[in-house]
Amino acid sequence: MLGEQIIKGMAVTARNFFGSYVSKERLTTVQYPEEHLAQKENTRQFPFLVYDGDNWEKGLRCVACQICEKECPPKCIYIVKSKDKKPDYKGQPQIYPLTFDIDISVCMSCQICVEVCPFESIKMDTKFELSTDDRFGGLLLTKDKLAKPNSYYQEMHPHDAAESDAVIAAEKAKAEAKAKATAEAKIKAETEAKAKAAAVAATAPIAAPAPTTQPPAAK
Amino acid sequence: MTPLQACLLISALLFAIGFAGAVTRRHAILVLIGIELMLNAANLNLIAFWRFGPHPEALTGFIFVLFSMAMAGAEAAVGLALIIAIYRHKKTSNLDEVKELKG
Amino acid sequence: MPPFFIITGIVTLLGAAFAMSLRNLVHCALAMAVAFSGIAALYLQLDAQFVGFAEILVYVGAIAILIVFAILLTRSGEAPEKSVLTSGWMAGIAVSAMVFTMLGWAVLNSSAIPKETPPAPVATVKNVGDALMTKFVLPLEIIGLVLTAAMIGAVIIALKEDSQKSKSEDGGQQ
Amino acid sequence: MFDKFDQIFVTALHWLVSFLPEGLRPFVSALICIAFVMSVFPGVFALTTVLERKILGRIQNRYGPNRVGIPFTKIRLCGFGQFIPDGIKSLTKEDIVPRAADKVVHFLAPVVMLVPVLLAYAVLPFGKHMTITDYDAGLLFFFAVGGAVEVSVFMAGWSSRNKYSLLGAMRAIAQMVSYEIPLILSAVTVVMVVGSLNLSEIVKHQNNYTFGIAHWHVFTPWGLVGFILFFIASLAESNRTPFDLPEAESEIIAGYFTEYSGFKFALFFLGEYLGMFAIIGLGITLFLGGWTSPVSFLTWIPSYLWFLSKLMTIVFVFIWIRGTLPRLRMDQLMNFAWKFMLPLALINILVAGIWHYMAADWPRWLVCSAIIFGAYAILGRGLMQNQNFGKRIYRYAE
Repeated sequence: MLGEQIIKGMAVTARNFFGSYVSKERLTTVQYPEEHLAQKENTRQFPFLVYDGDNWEKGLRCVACQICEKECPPKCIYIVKSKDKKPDYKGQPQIYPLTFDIDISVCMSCQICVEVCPFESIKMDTKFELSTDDRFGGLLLTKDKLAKPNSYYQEMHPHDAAESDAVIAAEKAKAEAKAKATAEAKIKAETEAKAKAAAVAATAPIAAPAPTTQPPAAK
Repeated sequence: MTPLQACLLISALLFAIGFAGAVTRRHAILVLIGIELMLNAANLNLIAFWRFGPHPEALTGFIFVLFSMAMAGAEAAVGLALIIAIYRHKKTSNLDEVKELKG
Repeated sequence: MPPFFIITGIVTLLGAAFAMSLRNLVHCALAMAVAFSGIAALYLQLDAQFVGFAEILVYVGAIAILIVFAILLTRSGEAPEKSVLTSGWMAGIAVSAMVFTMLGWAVLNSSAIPKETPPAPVATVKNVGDALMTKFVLPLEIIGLVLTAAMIGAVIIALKEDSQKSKSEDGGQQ
Repeated sequence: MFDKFDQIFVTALHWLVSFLPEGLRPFVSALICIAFVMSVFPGVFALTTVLERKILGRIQNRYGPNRVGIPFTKIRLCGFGQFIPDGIKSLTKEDIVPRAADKVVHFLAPVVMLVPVLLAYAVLPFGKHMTITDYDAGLLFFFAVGGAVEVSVFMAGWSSRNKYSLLGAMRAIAQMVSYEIPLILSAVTVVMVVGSLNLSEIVKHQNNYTFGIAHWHVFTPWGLVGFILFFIASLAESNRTPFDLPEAESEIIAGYFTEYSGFKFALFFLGEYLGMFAIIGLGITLFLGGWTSPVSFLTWIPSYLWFLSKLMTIVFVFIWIRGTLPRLRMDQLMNFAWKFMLPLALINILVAGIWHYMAADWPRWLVCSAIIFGAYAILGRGLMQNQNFGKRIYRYAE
């Protein structure tokens, strides 16, 4: 009969219409500014700089090696190296960035800077509500805006942060081990030298007073 | 001037305009429009005489106009069908070029 | 003579004049619609509302549209380059001017024109319907017949020749 | 008490006019009526644009607009303030006229569209004693001015010098002319039974109650069929889905108003919706009892509220249909008008005659229903059988 299918179709749409008022599952739309979907762990938006400790200026991991600046496809990173050196987390004196700017109106979120950074210093942020009414200054993130603590990173991307922490810890351990080894070697050399000296001293009539205080310091 | 005379003058002028157009224009559709205008002039006359005449309650002029409108509709339908048929046949609707009986 | 009557009359006549003198056919048809609307307004002022609305329904709603369709179907929507007037247009204008002078003279000088305006007659739909169904029932039937015949005729004339015939014509041309 | 509330607008008008000298009264009261129509129905239009988007959204399991409320506040009004920015946007947009366009006709088309549409409101009875001109042949007036809309559609389509516009205009005119016939024929049944073309008279005829239920025409066999035919034809007349071929976005951009922008587009939009309300109002008046209440114990609700609620209900059904049915093809459209609706409307006229002359008893219900159902089944079967699913044969105009 003519019109039968029309009525069936109308029934379907009516069910949708009234159903959307009763069941919340039908309405898949998220009312965005008020409601937010939980972010996936792999969300990545724009880069930021990680720092350790409480002071962002001191703890910044970046050493201004400029690899990211060179690798950045849209060239949105701008770095000015410092002339002097500051000790990094390993205690080594390193160059640090005087200026570190990322123009996120140019950034294409490719994450290459993160991939190439040898110091676990630049990472991807998940913040995306970055709109501003100042389209030149407002989208140019400077060092102070980019710097975020490691704890923030750990909270945001726990897995990646753990990995990066492990790398850093390994580096640190390696560096410490190296330092220790060098220190030990130094001590060894020193003790050897001292032993030699002692031996020399034993043979010599004058004894050195220093070797008595040496062992606790070496430990 | 009485209202009746005004109506009649308007209708006379309308008739003259329609007549001039029907006689002078080349395009067949315009000739038809001219004829429609002339018909309307006649209708206006009829209505004017019905309104200002002695026996309006008889509705003679009124009904005459209704019939004449129906005729105009029929005429327009047939006329335009003819024009389209001629256009299809001769690829023109210019009356100067449609004077041969040989198809 | 109410001023509104004069204005409608002038609009009607201007519409008619434009319908007959513009170069572009579509403009002519639209001007014709204006003229018909003006005539409908004149009917309304002559207390013939039914006829006035029938005029709009038939002429503006149907015939104007029909003419516009015919214009587009005959590809005459653009203004022609050649002259739009026939060769003997001077004579045509002269004859129509003569017609108008004669009619106007007759209208203005006739003794048959009643001097006083009678009261407005009542032409309700009911009266018209009664008249159509009693006194004028035969003309009504005939009009119905004529309309049917005209419709069938128009369809037959405008109908494309059947495919066999056109095929043989094509063959003949080749 | 309720009666006073019902007549509040009429009394207000009389009160306002009573301060004026005798000669000015008709003129001023006409002006007030025009202002009433010009303010109420565009308001309903504004509401409908939001409502349409919201209902369509809900049908598709979305929210639809729900943000814009009162500006500079946090009040959202469920998004019903949306029409204000929409209106400001469309009124302040640049008005672009194509270089090749026929400037005068292009300019006049929206105006010519809006004038007959607004004129049509002159004869609609919005409430008890609330008809602006209670004219003797109101129905004829309505159809006459409705016919003038086609001219404006052609003007818009032709003057734009755009093939999409012209195609849209040609489709629109063909559709309007075809569907005007079932529209008028379905209205003829009411005229036959009531015996008047006066719309107030038609409403008065339906304002009787037996067993507390109103004598609406839709509650009779011929009235039901007439109403359905009228409803479908009015869908087509107002170019609504599934008959929105004239402005099929996916085929011809926006039909005859492709080349319109800014204020002129807004006028077309307004004209289209006002035309839809007018034709719905006519359908309500003819078949759904106009401003009368369906049951006798609800007669205390003001008549204009009944009219408005019926109007909004039918608008809702229009939107519901828009959310359900896909667009028809041109040949399906024409087939439906000429092969199904026209014969059914003619049979319906016959049925209305039988209904009028048979005794008011159960046999007339039986006979009329049987005729209509038989005709419906046969015509429907014919329409379904004639569907040609094979390759289409195209015929071009030469």
